[in-house]
Amino acid sequence: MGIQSKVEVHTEWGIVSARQAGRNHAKDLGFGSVDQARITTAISELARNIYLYAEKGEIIIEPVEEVQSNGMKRGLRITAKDQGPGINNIRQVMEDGFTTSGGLGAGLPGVKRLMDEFEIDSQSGQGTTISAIKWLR
Amino acid sequence: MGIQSKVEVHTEWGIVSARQAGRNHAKDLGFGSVDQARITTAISELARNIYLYAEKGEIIIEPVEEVQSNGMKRGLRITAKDQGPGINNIRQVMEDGFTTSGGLGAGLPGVKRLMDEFEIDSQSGQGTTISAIKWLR
Amino acid sequence: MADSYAILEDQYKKILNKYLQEKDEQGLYHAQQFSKKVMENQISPEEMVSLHLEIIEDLFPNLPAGARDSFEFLLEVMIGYGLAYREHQSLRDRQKELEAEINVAANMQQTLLPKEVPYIDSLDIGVISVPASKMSGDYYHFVKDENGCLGVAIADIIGKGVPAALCMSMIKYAMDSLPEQRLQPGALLENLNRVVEQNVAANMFITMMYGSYDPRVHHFYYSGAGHEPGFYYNAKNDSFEELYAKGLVLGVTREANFREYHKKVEVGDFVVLLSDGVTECRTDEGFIEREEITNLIRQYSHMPAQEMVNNVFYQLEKLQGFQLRDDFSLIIIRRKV
Amino acid sequence: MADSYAILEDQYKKILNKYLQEKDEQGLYHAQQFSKKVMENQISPEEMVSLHLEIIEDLFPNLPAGARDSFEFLLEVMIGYGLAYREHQSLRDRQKELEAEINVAANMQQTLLPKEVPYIDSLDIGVISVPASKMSGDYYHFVKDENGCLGVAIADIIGKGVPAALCMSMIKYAMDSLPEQRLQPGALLENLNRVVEQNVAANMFITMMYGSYDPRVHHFYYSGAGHEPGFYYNAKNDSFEELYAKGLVLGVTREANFREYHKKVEVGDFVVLLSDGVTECRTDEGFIEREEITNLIRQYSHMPAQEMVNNVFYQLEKLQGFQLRDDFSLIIIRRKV
Ligand SMILES: [Mn+2]
Ligand SMILES: [Mn+2]
Ligand SMILES: [Mn+2]
Ligand SMILES: [Mn+2]
Repeated sequence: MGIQSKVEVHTEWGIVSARQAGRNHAKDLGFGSVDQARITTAISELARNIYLYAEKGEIIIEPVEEVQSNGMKRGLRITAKDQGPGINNIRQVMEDGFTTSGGLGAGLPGVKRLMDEFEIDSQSGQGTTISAIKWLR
Repeated sequence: MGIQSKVEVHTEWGIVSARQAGRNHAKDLGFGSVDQARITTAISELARNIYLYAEKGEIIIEPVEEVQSNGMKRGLRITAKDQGPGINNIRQVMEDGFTTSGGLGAGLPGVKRLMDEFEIDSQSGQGTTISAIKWLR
Repeated sequence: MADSYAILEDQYKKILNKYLQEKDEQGLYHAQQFSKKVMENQISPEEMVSLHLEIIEDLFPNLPAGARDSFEFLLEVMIGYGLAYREHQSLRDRQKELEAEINVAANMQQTLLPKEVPYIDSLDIGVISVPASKMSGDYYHFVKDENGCLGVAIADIIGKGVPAALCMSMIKYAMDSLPEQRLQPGALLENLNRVVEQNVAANMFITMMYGSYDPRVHHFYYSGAGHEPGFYYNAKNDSFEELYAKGLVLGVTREANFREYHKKVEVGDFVVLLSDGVTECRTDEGFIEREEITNLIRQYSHMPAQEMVNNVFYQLEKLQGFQLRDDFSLIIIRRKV
Repeated sequence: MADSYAILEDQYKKILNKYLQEKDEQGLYHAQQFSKKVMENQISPEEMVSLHLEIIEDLFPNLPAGARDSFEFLLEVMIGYGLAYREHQSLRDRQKELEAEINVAANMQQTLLPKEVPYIDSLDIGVISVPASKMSGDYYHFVKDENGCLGVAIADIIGKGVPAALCMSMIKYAMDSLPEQRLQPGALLENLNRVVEQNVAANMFITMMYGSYDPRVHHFYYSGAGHEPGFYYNAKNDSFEELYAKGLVLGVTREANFREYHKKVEVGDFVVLLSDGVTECRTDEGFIEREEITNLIRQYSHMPAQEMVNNVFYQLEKLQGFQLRDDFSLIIIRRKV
């Protein structure tokens, strides 16, 4: 396991720093340029959610490994944590095509698509933790 | 009105010739490169439909003009004619997202989207005539 | 069937190279064919751009460094399109599923309608009911009581589609569970009104006409709940009159009264019951007149009742360019002898 | 709100230029933000690629001619993505319309469920019922008879979505129209079976468990029609046992018999009724075990019944990544004193 990076997000600068940290890790691990762009886009979206809805929180970026029958799987995990208002109806937020925030394909379903694994834990009033992994192919 | 081009389609070469004729007209009329590509794609689709389902037919390409309150509107009309089996259920064929022929966005609804105006006349057993216009902006 | 990314990359390199040498339309036609292929292989647009970039970096080693960087920038922009592209795929799958589901529901709904028209010696009955979309908010119902009397209902739920269909199934079961008394139209509507008022959402209303035909004496009794008036055809005078029944729409108030009307039916006369989808048939020139309907009916009046309703429907469907704007139901009951 | 193409072009030129000078992450962040902006302005992907090309031709006049041609080729490929992109927009609009219709129908369906849990002194009752999609094929029902006995039904229509919802409304009206006798589970299911057999399409089946709780003597009587077994919690031993009732699924044969079972309920004991959406909760590792459900229930058993069912639901929903694969219904009835 490599070192982890933790970036505080409470300004737009924090979003850029989180992206930068993510891109560095992704490059180090050997992700191609499309996957790099996907990972940073996912980080952007998560960090922006924190900035917009929770005011502050943090993004943690860390390399992960998983032992498999045919060797070791390596990847990058992004975790976004905040103590904001939380999400009332996760199922609705995860639904396709119904983000109020403009564009097609955006929002948390977009983050889920950009990454390989996705987990969300949130309850109204108790903050949100989202964790997502991209595996090296 | 400029000269019209008529291309017989009964081989794949016919498709390429029809595209070429369309591109020449489109360039002459002053269409930009994206619109040129759209027009040729529409011609391709129509010519391919003739080739695949009616065996033979023709593509006619001609500049068109329309008098408007604020001057003259100029554009390109593509007409695809065949004496093939015709279309049984036009409403179904024009429905989005349900082309059996693979890709997203393809088929006649795609042609309609690529162009500005679209008309279809077909009855089972009586052949099909499709006419579409792209206007210069 | 799926080609690997490496195979596609190789193909793209070949056709691009050929195009750069020959610069002809055939090359661009290959590009379009390739477009279909990558989409069948679910390559997203940002992957396509990246594939292109890799290849031209190879082909043009002296590409200005800035130009190469600019594509990294473009790639970042294309990611958004990639997301839209993949959302599209899943949306399309979901839509297909939904469509299939509604087809099943529409079939189920058909089973709620009478399987056949009841046979009564002296009567000739025709009925047609066609939904505007897949599911119908019109309903009709026939019942023959122990005295050989024919009960006939025609109803229209205000609204269309799935909600109206749900409401329509309620009406069916409500009618099934009414006490099996003699079929008096007024009393029946009063009962039904109470059920609707209690069970149906406040913003759902149902109009209905209910009639009872006594073939022993050839009297037709009927009451209506805000429903589109039908017609009565008088054979002797070859004339139509309105079959109107005053009454509140079902579900508006708890207690409502429905006046009962009655007609003495002579040989050759017929009763026409319909939903407003027949009379509010809208063409490019606006709604058609009720008189145009009666003219149409008269035109086919020499035919059996079922052929009459079939023909009237075909003519009105054609008038609207084969796109119904409302559910369409038409019933004709003629005294034969 | 919509920016013109010229304004977008100008913005893109600026941020791209800035990026080429500074080559920093902030520049790429701007690219991503720009991506959202062009998509809000419904610029298709091929237009985006063309815009990019125009600008780099401007910035790098010494771009190799072949490189420039290669983008004409790429543009041809991108047209296909542009079509998909615009189909996506229209599909999304249509889906929203359909979704709106189904929302109305789902609200109507909600009105078919009991508005509140009946109050009975000695009992603590919790209930949760959540559809997998918008419309539910699960149904539950409470009724309190003149002796203060509580009748409780839980049913699952085989299938989901709109067709199941249509069927579910039938069950509701069928239950409403049953003669108001004393609620004997076996007899009630026999009656209901006849209604289902007569009225529901041959390929629609309904499983149901019906129970009657007599709070005067604290006996729970129950019968089942092919329904997922519930649980009985014995407080004294802190143990769960199956609440199984043998019986055919409703609608299979015209005449069916349903055995009646019974339990003496002690203080602190509770009855758990559920639909198979609870037990057939599917995770990445396969279906969960029934024991995992009882462990979960035990974990929350110190709470009021409503909080118990809420918490169990939340945990199982989470286990499935917040995507229910089947309608989920869970009822807990606990003897308080
Ligand atoms: Mn209606
Ligand atoms: Mn109507
Ligand atoms: Mn079900
Ligand atoms: Mn189920």
